[in-house]
Amino acid sequence: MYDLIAEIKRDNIIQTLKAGKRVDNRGFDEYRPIAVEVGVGEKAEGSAIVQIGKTRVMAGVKLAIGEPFPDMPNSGVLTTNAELRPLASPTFEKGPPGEDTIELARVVDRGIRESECIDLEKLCRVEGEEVWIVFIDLHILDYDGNLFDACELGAISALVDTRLPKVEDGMIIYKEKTDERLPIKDLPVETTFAKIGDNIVVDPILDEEQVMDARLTVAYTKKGDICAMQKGGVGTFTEKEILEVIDRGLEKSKELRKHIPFKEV
Amino acid sequence: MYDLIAEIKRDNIIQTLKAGKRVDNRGFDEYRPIAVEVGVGEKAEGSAIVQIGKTRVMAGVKLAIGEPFPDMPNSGVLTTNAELRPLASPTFEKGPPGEDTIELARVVDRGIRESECIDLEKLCRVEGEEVWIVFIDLHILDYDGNLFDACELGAISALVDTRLPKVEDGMIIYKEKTDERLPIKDLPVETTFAKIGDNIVVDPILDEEQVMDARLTVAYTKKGDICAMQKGGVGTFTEKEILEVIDRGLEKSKELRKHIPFKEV
Amino acid sequence: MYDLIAEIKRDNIIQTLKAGKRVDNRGFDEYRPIAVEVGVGEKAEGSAIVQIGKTRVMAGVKLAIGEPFPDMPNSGVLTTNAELRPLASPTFEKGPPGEDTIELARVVDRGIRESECIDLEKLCRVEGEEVWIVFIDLHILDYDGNLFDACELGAISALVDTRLPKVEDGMIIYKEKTDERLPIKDLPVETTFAKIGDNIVVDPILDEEQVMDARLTVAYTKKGDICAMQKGGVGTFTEKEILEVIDRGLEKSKELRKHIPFKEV
Amino acid sequence: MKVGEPERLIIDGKRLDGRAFDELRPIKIEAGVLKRADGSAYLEWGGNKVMAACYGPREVHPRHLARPDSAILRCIYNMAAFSVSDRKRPGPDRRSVEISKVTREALEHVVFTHLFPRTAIDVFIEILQANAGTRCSGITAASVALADAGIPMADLVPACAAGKVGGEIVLDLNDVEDNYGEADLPVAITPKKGEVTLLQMDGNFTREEFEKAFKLAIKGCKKVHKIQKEALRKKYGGT
Amino acid sequence: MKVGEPERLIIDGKRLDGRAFDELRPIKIEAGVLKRADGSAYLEWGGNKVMAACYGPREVHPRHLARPDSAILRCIYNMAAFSVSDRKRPGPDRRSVEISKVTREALEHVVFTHLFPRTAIDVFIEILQANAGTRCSGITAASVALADAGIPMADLVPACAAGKVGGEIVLDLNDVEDNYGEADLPVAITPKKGEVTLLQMDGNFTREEFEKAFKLAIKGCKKVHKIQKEALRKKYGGT
Amino acid sequence: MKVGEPERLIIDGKRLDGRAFDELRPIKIEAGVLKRADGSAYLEWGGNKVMAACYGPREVHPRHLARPDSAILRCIYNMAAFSVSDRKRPGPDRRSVEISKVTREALEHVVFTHLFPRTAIDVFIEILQANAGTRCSGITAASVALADAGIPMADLVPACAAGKVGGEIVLDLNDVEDNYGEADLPVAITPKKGEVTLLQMDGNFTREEFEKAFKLAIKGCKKVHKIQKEALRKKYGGT
Repeated sequence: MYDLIAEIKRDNIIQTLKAGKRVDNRGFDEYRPIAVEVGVGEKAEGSAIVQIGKTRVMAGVKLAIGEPFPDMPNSGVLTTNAELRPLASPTFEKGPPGEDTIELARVVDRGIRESECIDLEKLCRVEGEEVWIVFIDLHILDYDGNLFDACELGAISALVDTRLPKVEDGMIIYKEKTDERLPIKDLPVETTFAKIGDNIVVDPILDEEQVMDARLTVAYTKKGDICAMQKGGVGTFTEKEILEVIDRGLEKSKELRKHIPFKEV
Repeated sequence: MYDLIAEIKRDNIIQTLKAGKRVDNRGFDEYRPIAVEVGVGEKAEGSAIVQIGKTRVMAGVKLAIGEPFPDMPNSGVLTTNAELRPLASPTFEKGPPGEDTIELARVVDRGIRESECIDLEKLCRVEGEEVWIVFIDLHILDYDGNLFDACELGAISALVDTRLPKVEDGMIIYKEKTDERLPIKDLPVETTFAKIGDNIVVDPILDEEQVMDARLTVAYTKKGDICAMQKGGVGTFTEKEILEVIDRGLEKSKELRKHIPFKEV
Repeated sequence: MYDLIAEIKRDNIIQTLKAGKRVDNRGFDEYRPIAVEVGVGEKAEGSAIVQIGKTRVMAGVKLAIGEPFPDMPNSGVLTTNAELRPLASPTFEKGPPGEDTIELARVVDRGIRESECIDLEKLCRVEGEEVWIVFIDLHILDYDGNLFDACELGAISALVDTRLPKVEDGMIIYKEKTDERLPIKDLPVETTFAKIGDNIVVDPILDEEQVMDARLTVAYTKKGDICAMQKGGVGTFTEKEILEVIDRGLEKSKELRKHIPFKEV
Repeated sequence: MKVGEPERLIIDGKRLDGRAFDELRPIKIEAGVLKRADGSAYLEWGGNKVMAACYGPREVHPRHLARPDSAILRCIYNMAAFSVSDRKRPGPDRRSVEISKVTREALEHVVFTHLFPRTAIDVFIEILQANAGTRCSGITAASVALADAGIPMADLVPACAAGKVGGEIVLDLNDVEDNYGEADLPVAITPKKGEVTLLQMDGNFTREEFEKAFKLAIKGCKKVHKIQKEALRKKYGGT
Repeated sequence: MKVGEPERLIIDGKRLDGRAFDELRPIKIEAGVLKRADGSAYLEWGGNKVMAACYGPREVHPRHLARPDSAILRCIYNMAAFSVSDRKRPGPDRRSVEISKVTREALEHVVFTHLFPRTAIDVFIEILQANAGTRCSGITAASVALADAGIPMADLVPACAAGKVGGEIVLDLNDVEDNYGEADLPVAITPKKGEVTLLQMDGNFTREEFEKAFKLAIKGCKKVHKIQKEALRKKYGGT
Repeated sequence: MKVGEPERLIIDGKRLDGRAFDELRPIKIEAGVLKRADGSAYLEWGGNKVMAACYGPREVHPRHLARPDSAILRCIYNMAAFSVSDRKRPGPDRRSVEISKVTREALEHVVFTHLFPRTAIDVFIEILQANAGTRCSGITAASVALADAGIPMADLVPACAAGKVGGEIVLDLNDVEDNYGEADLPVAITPKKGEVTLLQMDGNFTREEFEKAFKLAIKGCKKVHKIQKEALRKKYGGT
């Protein structure tokens, strides 16, 4: 069923791209409108709703106190989870996370982790015994393509929105948030390009994703370094295409980063 | 397949009810014969087999020592589980508990919990550290309708049958039961009515359950207060019907409670 | 599909057996060539690859430090797991272990446990608090029949190959192995016979297993005592056959034991 | 007494959040907020934030679940991990399985399932923020999402709870009242005929208290119904 | 030495529960005790309490499991949470999966599965109270339940264990003997032909001890067989 | 600084294991090592030991996964419990699910799936010993196993990682370099056309470092390709 739709759409999308246009009239390097709203969840320590076009993701940060990993005794723990909820798409199913969900969560996680976005050592409370656990949960509400970028943006926005709760006798009083923020060191941003036929476009909508040959996601630090990459799809990229995508993505990452509601101290 | 049987039965059951009778010749407010036997399991701290007509349930209480919930540091823990074993019905399947099983266990649990049947604070051993955990397990052996009432009766009977095991150095010696009983404060009883067409009858047999529009279970305390309710089924009740069921159920609850083998101290 | 193949093979195998031969020209009491290689895994504390004919199993021993069971406070813990990996056979499927896998692991475990192969009390570090946990993992790589004998031989070989890792402050330094060995007290060996029609043969290949009526596995200690048995399959054995199998198996067990690379101290 | 329990829940005849006994928390419903879903609704109700979506009628997988004479209605109620103070582990738990079941039973009565044999109508409820009354919020929102999807229905289904708090019968319990109050009674109705499609209760009511609370809950449902209709009017016009 | 281990298991040539070496614990079997099942049996054997039920021949779900030339026999052995001292977590564990398998293999030989192609015969065994020997109890009860369901069989299948306790070969180990004894050997047979359909062993036997225990177990099976027949006679009459 | 972290990873312009920056660890590949699999390969690459097997084209279960116009390729990457220092719990985890996915995507491009509609080609990769670079080892071995199974392919797929360690761009990171280095970049290519079928990265690269590492990884892939061809030549002859 899906394949049939895809065939017709594929023709249309490719023809349009050959003519130098996209089916929704955007430029090849143009993102859809982006909206980021933070502070949308009172039970979460930090939260954000991100919309890229019609794609909508809610990100929530919850904090807990727990034990560090044995090989990182003075480091807080970060864990990222995504839920492709069945309300977001007719193709998402209930049940345990599938490979797409797991890949999404892991790539978002790598962007955050490898950029050293959070200074995890500052989240140590008692070395080897007690550290902050940071849970980032990504709740996909409406799926119109490019979940990677929306989720990364949501995760970072929720992190910068986070305020630590009060702690008494080692127990968290969730109802009382302090003014203390997470120790944010960097603001990684991911940009995703889709290769469709011979063309490569940023921020694919769902229709484009359904016909794309391959996908390349690159995460950038504030400085412009590369901190994570993930190719997806059965198609291939040439060496040249990969280097091009990196350069085009860097420009777009600067645009995206402006949407993160972060004020330097 | 089931639906076909249901249609024929439905006609017969409804016609019989219109004539003011039930297919098994009971009155609308008449329970099937009830038998409660306690002390049937030597490995359980308390146990009971309850039969309501051909419906048969074995309830067992096991005790363990564990930690209290953080927000209830001086309170024992109660947990109720039901198993609709596949030997009890051709429609019960192996595998993890389904929604019917979960609803059953949770409604029985609410009857016990909300009536404050057990004085959980008396089950605290060391505040914040060590409390009694009370496991109630309901094992459905033969399913001929009205599991809610049979399970609640079984659970309460097993609870009043329970004797605490000996404890040495914080470890339970299960083989040696003491004379100490659970701190029983109330004896909640559930009564269930089925609405079939325009008639509402107590203690539905399986055939009646298969054709009923809706079900209403009400749990009563000894004093006659209401401590839990659960409507089931796709059909509806009117306001008036609900109030009627509550009054009819109260009378039946007194009958049922007599089957609990509990002697006031 | 399988049944069809089985029927043709069954005829051939039974006719051959009636003529006093086996389809691969072995004697009724003759094992296929056996090869045992130990020390094949640098990350495991002990390891072995066992081949019996084309059947190939890798066994690995991992050690951890954990708590003893409450009723055995001064005893180490042994746990045996088998994985029938889907690369080993077109009929093995991904997913949680099925009943064949579980039976295999449990029978191998019983051979080890009941022969008191390992002196578990010597694996106690702090009574009631800290003991060595011995994980034996059996990874089936190529399945051409008789997994029981191959796995038992692999498990024992990996156990005798095991060297304890260094421990500092209660934490294991896996990279540094000490010269200390597991306290090996016995070398149990399992021998498996298949009954096909009226004949009983040792070390069945897969083709024989597919047509066999029943299977009998016997585990022997060094002294020649019997420490575990398991009959499998829908067919039956007579009393006489069972006693015969035990005697024939004892002889074979002596052969198999020679493959265990163990030097008495 | 539980950790964090306030000393009194009713002070000078008023509730801690200042509401009168029969006063609802503020409710906001918006219909048609999601692109992919066939119908959707976003609801804020006091501190609850709920997204509901409807897909269908559509093919049933696996097929043996399909009914030859009607659509099957399926509901999944789910709480986001960050919707509660103690992070909820993703995936269904016993509570959400039960709520999914009673939600389906609360809604199915009004849906004309017989018009769509062999299909499924799926309702998904996501609790993005929880503050007592999530099942009533979910049913209320789901009902609007079903209407937004154009599913023929005999009526909307509004839901609302009443309860007992500090000895008083009050409408629409909030977080603190639910945790430390004496009883909670969620109800859903079909406003046209006044039939009850959801009824659960836990706590302690005398017979009289129950009747009072029950009638209060139904009154609450009727107020909620107006807000549902308003949301649909806002999107689709009409009276 | 394990926690709770008694000093001796045999005192003055007698077992701790006073039984002779070749003496069974008391056994009671009742056939046809459940309404819904096609066949059933309740068994008490020493401290074991077991309910067994049989359903079938009936349709197979999922269908690809069906065999074109015979019925499939399926067995599930399950322990109730309260059947043992340390509460057993509900659901199958590795032990119960293995016992389900050997139980099926112990029973299938006698069932005329070829009379019912494309169907399933399901056997369910519930251990309500456990006191050593539950698998033999289960097979014994299941065999009666199959007969009660009218499933054609070549024979009944009685089961019984023998073992080594305090150096002695004894019949039908109880809890304490099983925990602290030296060996356990459960056996099931088809009494008419004397074939062995179940054989498992763990512990330590010399060749001679094994033979002695094995023959004792078979003797036990034959005694159990009488009690099985008696139970069926009691329900169905005949000799 | 993590527990166990060495002070320096590059000493006097050399890596801790003595390799030059652009030097691969020793690689050994043997094709056709398993009896049951349709194709197989055993690979040792530094401290990695990997067994890969291929089954198919074969029937698809469950059938609804089959494609009318092509075979489906399925990959499972699995680590043996004893392949790593801290025993890995058996069964798939999030990491292995992701690697299975990117492995499939790395291989599928070269397989002529359209020749075998409605079938499945299954690739299984077992990591028997892990020492950084298991995904590249797995893809490399799987590609040989596919060829050994006679699956028509446009090309072999070699894989190799480059990374940044102690500030230097180096080829084929080992365990210690992977744990304590600054970046890792696994790449797989189709040598004939030079297309990239796998690309992942984590760590920190400047734009220039990335380009250098990327090109180094591709060079590594080409060296690996020679060893793959050699392994197949050894089994099948030819040039």
